[in-house]
Amino acid sequence: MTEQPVHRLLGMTDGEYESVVGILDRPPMPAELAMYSVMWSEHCSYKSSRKHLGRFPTEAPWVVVGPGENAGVVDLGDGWLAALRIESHNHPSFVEPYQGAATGVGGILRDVFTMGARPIALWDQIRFGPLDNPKNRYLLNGVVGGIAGYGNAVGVPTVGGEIEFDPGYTGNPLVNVMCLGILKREQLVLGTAGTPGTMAVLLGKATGRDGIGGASVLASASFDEESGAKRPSVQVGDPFEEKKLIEACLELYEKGLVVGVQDLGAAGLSCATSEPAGRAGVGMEVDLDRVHTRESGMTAPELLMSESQERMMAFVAPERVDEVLAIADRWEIDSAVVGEVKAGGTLRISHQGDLVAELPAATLADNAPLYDRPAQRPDWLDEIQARPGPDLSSHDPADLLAKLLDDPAIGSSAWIYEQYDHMLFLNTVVGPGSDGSLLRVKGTDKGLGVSTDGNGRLCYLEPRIGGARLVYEAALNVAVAGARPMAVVDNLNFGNPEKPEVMWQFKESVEGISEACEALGIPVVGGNVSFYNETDGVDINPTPVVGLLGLADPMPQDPPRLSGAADGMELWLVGPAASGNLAGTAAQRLIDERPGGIPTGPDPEMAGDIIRLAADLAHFAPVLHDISDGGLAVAAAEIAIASGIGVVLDLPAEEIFSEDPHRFLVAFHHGSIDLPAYARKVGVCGGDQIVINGSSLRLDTAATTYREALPRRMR
Amino acid sequence: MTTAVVVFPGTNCEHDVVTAMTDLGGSARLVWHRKTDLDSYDSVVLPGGFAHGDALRTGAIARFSPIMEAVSRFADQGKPVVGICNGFQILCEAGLLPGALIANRDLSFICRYVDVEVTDTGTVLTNAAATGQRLRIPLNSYEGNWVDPTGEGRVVVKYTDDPNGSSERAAAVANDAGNVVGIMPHPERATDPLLGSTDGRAFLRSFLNSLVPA
Amino acid sequence: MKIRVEVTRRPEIADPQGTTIKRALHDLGHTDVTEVRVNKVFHLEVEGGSDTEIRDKVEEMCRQLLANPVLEDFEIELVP
Amino acid sequence: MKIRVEVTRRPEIADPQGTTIKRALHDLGHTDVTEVRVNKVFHLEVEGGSDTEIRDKVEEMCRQLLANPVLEDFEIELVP
Ligand SMILES: Nc1ncnc2c1ncn2[C@@H]1O[C@H](COP(=O)(O)OP(=O)(O)O)[C@@H](O)[C@H]1O
Ligand SMILES: [Mg+2]
Repeated sequence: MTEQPVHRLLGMTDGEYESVVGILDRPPMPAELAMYSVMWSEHCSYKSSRKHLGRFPTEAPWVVVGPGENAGVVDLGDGWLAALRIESHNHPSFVEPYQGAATGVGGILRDVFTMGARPIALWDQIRFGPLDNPKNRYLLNGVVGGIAGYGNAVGVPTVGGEIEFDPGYTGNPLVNVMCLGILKREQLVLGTAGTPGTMAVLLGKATGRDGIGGASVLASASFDEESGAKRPSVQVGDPFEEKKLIEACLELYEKGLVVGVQDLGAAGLSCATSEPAGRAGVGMEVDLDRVHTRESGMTAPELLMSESQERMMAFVAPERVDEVLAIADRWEIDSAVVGEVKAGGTLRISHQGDLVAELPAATLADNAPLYDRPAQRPDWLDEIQARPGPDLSSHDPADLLAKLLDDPAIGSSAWIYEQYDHMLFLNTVVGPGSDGSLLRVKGTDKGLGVSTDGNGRLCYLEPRIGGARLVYEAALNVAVAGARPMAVVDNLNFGNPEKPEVMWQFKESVEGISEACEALGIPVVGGNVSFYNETDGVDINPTPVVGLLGLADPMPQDPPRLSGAADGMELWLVGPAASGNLAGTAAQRLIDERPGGIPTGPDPEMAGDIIRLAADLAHFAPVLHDISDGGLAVAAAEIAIASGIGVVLDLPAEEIFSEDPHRFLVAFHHGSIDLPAYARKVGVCGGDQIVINGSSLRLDTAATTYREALPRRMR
Repeated sequence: MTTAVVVFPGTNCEHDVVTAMTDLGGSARLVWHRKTDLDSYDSVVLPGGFAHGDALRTGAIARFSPIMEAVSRFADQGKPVVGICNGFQILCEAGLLPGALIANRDLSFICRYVDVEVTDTGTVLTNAAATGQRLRIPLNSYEGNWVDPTGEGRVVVKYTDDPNGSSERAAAVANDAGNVVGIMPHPERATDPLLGSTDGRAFLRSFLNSLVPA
Repeated sequence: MKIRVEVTRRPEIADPQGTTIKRALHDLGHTDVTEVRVNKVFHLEVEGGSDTEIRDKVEEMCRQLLANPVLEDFEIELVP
Repeated sequence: MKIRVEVTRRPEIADPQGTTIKRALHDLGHTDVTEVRVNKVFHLEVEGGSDTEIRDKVEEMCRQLLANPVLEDFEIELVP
């Protein structure tokens, strides 16, 4: 191997290194180089994406904190706020699925309780290669185990999520997690270091050599055959420590003991010192000898880069420090005063009597490189979009339905969510297994509707339409639970941004999400970007994931449930007539070897009306269900299975498996609900069969197929 | 008539228990595990969660918390002591209930509603239920598989199917006097119609009944 | 002084972990595995005292905490 | 043939369980315990084959299932 300059080993380009020399007006000392390398990594600096993220609409009267802080915060009224954030842990989960997913949960929780909020729920968005490959089964098992192991033990329920399978995820599974917290307005805390004299108190787990270089190496570079060599970076989650940390921090906020708080995630102490100082326009003196460590002999760069989990930095007025330490002690967590805020903007870090870093704090964040990477529409896209859709004429609809119910992405996800505590806190009014989640806010009449949606295949075929449709789907999912869309967070999982085609997919997806948010009048309040999701040069499908929060005020007291259908109820379809276009649908994935065509685009105006209508209907309709994967046939079958009653459908052929956007089903007794003129009756509930235009499937067979689709593949 | 709901580091169902008991007209307060007396309380609940992160064995470390001596005295005096889920595990480790809880038969965490049947109404947790009464309440555990090498444990609530391998399909177990009961599923999660079931009320009502001085 | 403590589950008590692992090994083709039991081993580092004193101390730790007498036996070994 | 496999977490990887147990032992007054690590031990019973064959088989089982190569090392011992 040839000698490499250190900055390159740390993932820094020569140009970036030169910028550091320019800022410091001298070559950096090792600890300084370590700090710049992690803070300027793709994962921490968003250097390839920042330019495009500016496109998102981020303003609305109810936004309290927009993108840029640890989590977005919106106003729910009556003094209540909600904090929301989504995060990816894709590469760590491939290296070690259990710990990778577990530490992903730990990280997203810290982003939310850093804001002063109590985390009340989690959602997971997970994507794997097909389950006939044992490696993918191992990964799914490990990831679900890790989310369960951490989430259950830390005491925050995982109330929903989504799962998708595609060969492209075999070498690069996607593991995203979203967390929602609530807080009273006066408890809001920001990631600021405060004024000179403020003390920096490090709380939580002892620092070890965990994940050294994780940010720059693991999250920001692609996998190749050598990825085995990156393994020493694996971190182990400790939900017990995090639980104590949550309770201790919440007590600090309640007692008004902190000026600001910053969690230690990727880039550890480098970030937790420089970012809060930068935000407050101050400097800081930090003594690394005071940091409590798990291992002996750690060097300054190691201490600054360590990604040891379950740590928080609290900024505390000097006269309150003793109280803070006493609370930490009572919750049985370790704490140490490691620094003091100084005027002037310089971050000075010492270790064993030596000054190891002396740099302008704000430059670690503010002077990070910004790339305007070339973007170009892939030349293979024309050919793919020109492909004809699947031909369903030779398929019996009931047969096709049976096959769709056996698709592990469509069949019940109970195998997953029954491993998660999804009921803790007594807020879960509508839990996993339906559309959006509905959580009550105790002590108020309010409910929070939440949905997360992604669809790599749609975005592969047409990223702008795909991106927009995710927003409409999520919005409708919360609407059928009675909530009105309020804010969005996004997680942008893409391939290698150094490829113009990937950059184009990225840009287009951002555009689609932005257009849909604008049409619905909802802001993006936070997000995350994960690039370099590729294996051996092959990129994953572009996979943006949208998490949407809606407010139901008041919350329906008897919200619609999939299980609410009864004998004799009519089933109506609300939404535009199906176009007959099956591009990107589950039916296409079943029949054609490869996806093709251009998916149906949304009708923004009509979508808005339909979403409002659904949220209104949720106050009295017994069953509402949006139409997504598998189309009307699957949606109706899910109602039939959950309610234990058959259904007879009679509808135009192109309606059966269409996944055209913003359409939903409603079931009710004849005459009990008035619907707009564009709604159409499509069936009647009753019997013990699912009948589609005369072809039928037994309800009990359908139910077994649906329940077993995932577990039978995992045995 | 106030119930002490004990909080160990890692406990997470304490607020849910207080909410459910308060909704049913009871009065409950949180008590930190380092407290040493329970003099101002009439009954104790050890709620669910992961005390000490379930390190070593569930409940193994919690049983040494200072509060546990007071809980033992309480139990000896015949006052009501109930452990839910992790609380059940702690009571077994402390020797206040027979047997021990090990990993579920299929080695997976189970969070779902289960059907149970009350088989013995002579305890502080079942006196308001009828023998043979069937109830639907949420289970939420990894170590819910009760083993009883002596074969003498008093099973007071049974699963109607066998979700986790528990001996005698035990969902709840009592001491001989019936004042100490451990239950694996969570009655406090089934007390509000908005959340799907109110069957847990039968257990919590029993508990509140048992507080009324004879 | 280094001490090794192995805690074994009594044979008459179910061992779901052992059972599951045996099944998984069979699924992987290792059908010649006829029995799997899983135990815990603690490696302790204890300061001060003679061998007998240390052994006594560790025995106390086992009886108090490290093993559950309802389910488990233990074995202590001083590592030279 | 009886085989004993001890699976150890690599020393540089955090062992939260060991830390919690150590804290509990200290609380119980055993403050002379300076280190606790927790490992898993598998006792297998495997039929047929020579010692070398069996050792090879078990090594494969370890790599496939019993140990997680990212976090753990393993040690195989044939028990006479
Ligand atoms: N990975 C998962 N974890 C938890 N719940 C899941 C997961 N995947 C799916 N679910 C739940 O299953 C239900 C159906 O999911 P999905 O088909 O993605 O819904 P939709 O099409 O309405 O967005 C939802 O309630 C969802 O929360
Ligand atoms: Mg839906």
